[in-house]
Amino acid sequence: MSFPVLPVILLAPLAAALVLVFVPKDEHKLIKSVAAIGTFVSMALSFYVYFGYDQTLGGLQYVIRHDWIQDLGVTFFLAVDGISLPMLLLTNLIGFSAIFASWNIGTRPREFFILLLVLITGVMGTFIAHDLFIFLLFYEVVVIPIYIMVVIWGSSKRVTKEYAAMKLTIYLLIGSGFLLVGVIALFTKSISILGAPDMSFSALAIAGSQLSAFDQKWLFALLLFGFGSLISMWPFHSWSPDGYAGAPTAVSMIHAGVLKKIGGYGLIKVAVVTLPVGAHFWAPWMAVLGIAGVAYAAFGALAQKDLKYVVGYSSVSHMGYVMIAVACLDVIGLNGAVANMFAHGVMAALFFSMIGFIYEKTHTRWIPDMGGLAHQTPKLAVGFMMAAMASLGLPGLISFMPEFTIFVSAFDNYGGLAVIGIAGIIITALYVLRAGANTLFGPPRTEYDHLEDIKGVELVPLVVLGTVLVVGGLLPSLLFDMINSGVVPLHAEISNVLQLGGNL
Amino acid sequence: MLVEFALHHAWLVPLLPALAFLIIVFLARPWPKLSAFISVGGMATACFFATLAAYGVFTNHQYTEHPLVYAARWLTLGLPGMPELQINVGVQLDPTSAMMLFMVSFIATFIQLYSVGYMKGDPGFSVFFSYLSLFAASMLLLVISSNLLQMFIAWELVGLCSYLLIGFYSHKISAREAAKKAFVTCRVADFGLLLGILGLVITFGTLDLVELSERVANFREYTTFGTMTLLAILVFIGPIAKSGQFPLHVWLPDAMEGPTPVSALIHAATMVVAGVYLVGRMLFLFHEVPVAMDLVAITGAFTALFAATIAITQREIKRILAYSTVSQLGYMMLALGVGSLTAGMFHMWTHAFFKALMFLGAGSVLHALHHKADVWEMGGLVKKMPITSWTFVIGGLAIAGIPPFAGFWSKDEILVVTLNGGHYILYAMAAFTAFLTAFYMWRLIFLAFYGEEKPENHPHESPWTMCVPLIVLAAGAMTVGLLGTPWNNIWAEWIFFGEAHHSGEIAWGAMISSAVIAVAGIYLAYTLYLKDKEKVKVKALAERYKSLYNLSFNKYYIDEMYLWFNHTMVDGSAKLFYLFDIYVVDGIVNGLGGFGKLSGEGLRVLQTGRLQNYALVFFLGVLAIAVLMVFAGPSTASLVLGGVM
Amino acid sequence: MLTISLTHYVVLSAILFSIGLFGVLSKKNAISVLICIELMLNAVNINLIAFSKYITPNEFIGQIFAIFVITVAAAEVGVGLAIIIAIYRNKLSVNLDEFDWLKW
Amino acid sequence: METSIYSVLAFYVLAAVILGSAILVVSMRNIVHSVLFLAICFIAMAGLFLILDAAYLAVIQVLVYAGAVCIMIIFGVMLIQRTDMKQSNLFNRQTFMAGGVVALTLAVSGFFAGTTAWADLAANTPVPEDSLGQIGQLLLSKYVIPFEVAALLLLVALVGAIVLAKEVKANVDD
Repeated sequence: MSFPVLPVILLAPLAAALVLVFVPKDEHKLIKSVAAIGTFVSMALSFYVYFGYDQTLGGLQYVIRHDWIQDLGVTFFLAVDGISLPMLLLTNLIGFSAIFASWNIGTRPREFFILLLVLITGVMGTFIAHDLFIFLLFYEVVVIPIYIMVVIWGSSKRVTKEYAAMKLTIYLLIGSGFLLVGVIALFTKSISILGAPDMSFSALAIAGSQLSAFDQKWLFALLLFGFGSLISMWPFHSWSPDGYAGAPTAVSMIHAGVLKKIGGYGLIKVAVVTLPVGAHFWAPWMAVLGIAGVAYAAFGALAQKDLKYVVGYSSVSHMGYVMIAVACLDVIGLNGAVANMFAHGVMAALFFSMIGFIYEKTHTRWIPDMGGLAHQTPKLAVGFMMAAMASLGLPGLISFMPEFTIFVSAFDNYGGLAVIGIAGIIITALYVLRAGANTLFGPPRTEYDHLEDIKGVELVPLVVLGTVLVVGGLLPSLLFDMINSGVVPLHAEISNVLQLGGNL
Repeated sequence: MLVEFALHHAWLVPLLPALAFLIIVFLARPWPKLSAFISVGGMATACFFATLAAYGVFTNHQYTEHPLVYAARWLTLGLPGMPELQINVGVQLDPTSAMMLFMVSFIATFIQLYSVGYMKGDPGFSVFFSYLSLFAASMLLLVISSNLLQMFIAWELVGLCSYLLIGFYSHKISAREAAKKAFVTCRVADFGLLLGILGLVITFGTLDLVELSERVANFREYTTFGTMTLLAILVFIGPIAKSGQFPLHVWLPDAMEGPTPVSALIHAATMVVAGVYLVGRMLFLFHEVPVAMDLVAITGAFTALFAATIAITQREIKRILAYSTVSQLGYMMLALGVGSLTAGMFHMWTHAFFKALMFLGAGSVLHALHHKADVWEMGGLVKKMPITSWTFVIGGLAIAGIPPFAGFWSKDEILVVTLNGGHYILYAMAAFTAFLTAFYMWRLIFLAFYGEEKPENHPHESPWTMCVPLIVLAAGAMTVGLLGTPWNNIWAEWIFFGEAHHSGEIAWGAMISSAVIAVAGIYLAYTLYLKDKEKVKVKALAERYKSLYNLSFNKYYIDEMYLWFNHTMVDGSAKLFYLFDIYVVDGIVNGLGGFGKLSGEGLRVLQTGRLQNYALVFFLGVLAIAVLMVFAGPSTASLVLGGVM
Repeated sequence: MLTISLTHYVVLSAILFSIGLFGVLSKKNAISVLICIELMLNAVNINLIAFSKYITPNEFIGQIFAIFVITVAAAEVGVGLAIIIAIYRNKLSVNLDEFDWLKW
Repeated sequence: METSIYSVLAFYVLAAVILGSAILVVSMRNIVHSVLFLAICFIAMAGLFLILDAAYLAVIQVLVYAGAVCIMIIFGVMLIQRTDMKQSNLFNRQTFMAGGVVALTLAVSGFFAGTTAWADLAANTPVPEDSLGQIGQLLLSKYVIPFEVAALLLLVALVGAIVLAKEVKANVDD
């Protein structure tokens, strides 16, 4: 039996959280170090898995599978493939950075880091679970710490943090409620097809693709609503800007960086694969919603004066691209979708961590109150501008190639409609540059002369995420080869079903 | 031996400045002199390799027919055997790119050298050099690209660097806004270019330039004519902004907010010529679509004239030069539009030298006058700054088109091909533009360098690091045109599209008339601005045609129109969307929440909190279940009770 | 009819149970409610013992059940009274009408 | 099964006493009187148990209910009832509703009691003489675990009652 690397990755942050329970609550340094070590172990191991994964072989690797609830066909099934592996890596990159982005937390740090670690574990779990039950279980684990963290450590701006937390949580729970209905219906229908209950993704995919077209359509609609509200699909997006604005930095990072991606990931790995006919039926609608989201949220971001709202709306806009890409249902589009989730995760996390530092230092996020920060805090400005440039899809940074592939596929499949979505890049450039220019450039303000630039461990998010940003941009095949190895077989399955069931 | 090495390692040329960038950013930043040394050294080495590579290409005639291409896989999507999308990055060397490679690296080297003196003492000295290196690296990458997407990437990186450099004095609001304007304007156009690229990759399945040109040539087999036109026009939108063509030229004059060497770099060697180069590279596509060719030509000619009419009334020295760049770029586009890669590239080549020279000269002037930019407040500088002034005059002669300076030959070539192509209206526009060019450029020279000295100015000659580039570039401005004289046109043998079409026949008429036009322009400027000491006639003219003067002086109010559009339409709709979001979308969400809350409040009345009340209800429930169990039978009951029993 | 059958006991128990229930639902005094619960438990005991005699006379199931019921009832009275006393100490009242704590 | 007239008579008398005192328990306005009638009710019930051949339980009934429980309740009343005893045991506002529910309960259970064929269930064998011995045997063999659990329950209830009812001291530490 080989080294159970996935469980270790999953449990390392949890173990750190457990250790933290016994750490005295005043030992701030120790608390943070323990949290950092826990996430570092996960990150290092997920790098090991990422580069140890055999792409030519493909499929599920590093499999751990144990029976759990036999009556429901639930197995404790952890594995990675070309789609979940980038997401796992992303989670750990952001998790590790998030620890350092919240290094200066002063109130109740022990509770904060315990919750943060639980959150990271939950998110990781969703990405490496290949059993639908486990997937949903981990997903629900995620929601609760977020609520607590927003309420206790959040900040009230346009809306109170309580409102933000409530909106976030209830929205996600309603979404997952619909999702749950869909999943249960799918599961009960699958039993008669498979002959035995089985909750694993692969089994459900076999069963689901044999369902009648009608069943597939309404089931997919339920799943689409569930995952869609998670990925902030227009018009179910309004939790996202408010939630991010209210949340503490680390939560914003993880939420925008990875949690949101559970929606896209689930959409691809669960909904599309299991219900290809349904996906095919709803694809045009998804595309329309995605395009609407891109344009609408980009304009929304343009009107914002609070930095976090800008990024909040921008993430809605970027997730619109993912929706379009999924709706294309071809190899290029699916590749682009997954890659864009990865790219946006890195970028959004960097953005939020830099905004977090700005807020920590200036005590404001209101753009008109700032200006010229590049002179007082140059490193912060570098991080901010890197994130901003990645956000507007600058080539050479990680988000360009994903967007390009999405555009290729969208333009191919939806033609003129896609043009509206692609035009989003102009508006994106406008709001991102405007926010950057008004925050960082212009005449320096004397009231910020005393500010210290980020230094020491505060640089970790910038270094880690910035490196990924640049390396992924210069060598996109590092990311795309991996994703491609997962997407190709997946797409083959879908197109098989669609060809067989073309007349359904 | 070394030439072979340079040919097959041409990627070193962009890589060296890129390395310089990295070294400066991560290591050398605290030591300005070291940074400058690394930057200039990297650039000079790159220039050395570029020269070798260019020599290799020009001495070997096989590369004019079949470009030297080597590429590596960058990205593959789909099954390994039959990818759905494959992007290669690589090097394509043919005379066009070799010429560009040499030109860009050569001019960039001297501009960097110049910057050592110009930027002395600036707190951002090292950072400035790192940006310059990155800028040059991006441009060189663009030049050697063998793939359209690679070119687009470099294209955008060039845009990024221009953003960083224009906004270099970021504490100035004007610089900040100019940088933003440059980026966003180019972004708007890149949207078109991106759509064009997407269309090309979808239609033809490849973005490799060589393959693409082969497939485009046989396009009728698998695509329609309309698609082709659309693609060509979309691709052309990108260069419209990058090369400052009407109506997206607005960013270019503002780009002078950056330090002067940056302006020189942008205007002469890197940023703006990228658009022309792209059109040149994609000429195989445009060539198939006459409509697109006409569009390019008309845009070019119109821009040339349009910018020249603005330039005649401007007062700031760099702004005049900027509009002259816009105008000259129009010439290049015109040349490409009438189908002559030779003429377009030739003008780009000569223009790079004299425009870099003039911008650096302007920088020298500004350096001496402590950034006083209005030409009306200068005068008589020739006595205190002889090197700057005389080199500037050479630049002025070159751009005006006085033989045998460089500008004459290239401009003449353009006029000839336009005339030969039968585009008489365009020829007239171009010729008139040539007249205006000579006029406004010499207006600048007469006002700034001749006439009376202004007592409040205390100019002085610039240090040698600034003068050497001026002299070298002035030498270039005098001589580089000789490559393409009608008598011995080496240029046309190297760089052409389709057939080498130099007839050998010398168009004396066009040549003489363009020289006469240039002289006339200079003479007019002389009478109005030098001979007439009090400038009475000029003031009278401006007074008499006040509305025209204002129109020209205010750049036809195009900036104001964009500003209005941006603030009213874009920001307005953004506000609208946002209000819709918080009141309608969120309104529905909050409304649902409110509904839940209200119904909760309603139902709350039922919740008395009294134990006995609950017990009563509970017991009713027990009774109901008991009755159900007995009368309905256990199986039905269990169904009704939801499987509880 | 002059025999006493199981039915008699069941009816008796039902009536007793109802009386206890009525008391539980309608008395103000918390102790009184406790008393009435005892009545209900006793009604159950009657049933159990009657079943024991008439249905399973040899196994004593009903009786053993009744023993457990009595045990539980004793415990319940003890804890119940303690709770009431604790409440009284806080509120100086045992009037259930004054308590609406079961809502927040 | 032989039935003497006395046992019949005894049943009716005891039943009347049980029900009558139960009604009085509920309806008395003085809580002490209620407890008094509760004790009477319990004792009558012990008699009923004797008729049902459950001598041991009858004893237990007297000991635990009539003795311990009633006394305990009296103690409880004494501990807390310091105002007017005459108004100590009143009806609340939902009396009529409660009456309705109780009537319904009575009707339903009466219906079931009447319609169930009890006779079919009857074993028609006499109860063994040595009921106490057999119960003892059963409790310590077959039902030993519930027995022990019950013991534990009593212990827990004991501790719980003490903890709950213990006088809260004004914080000594402060």
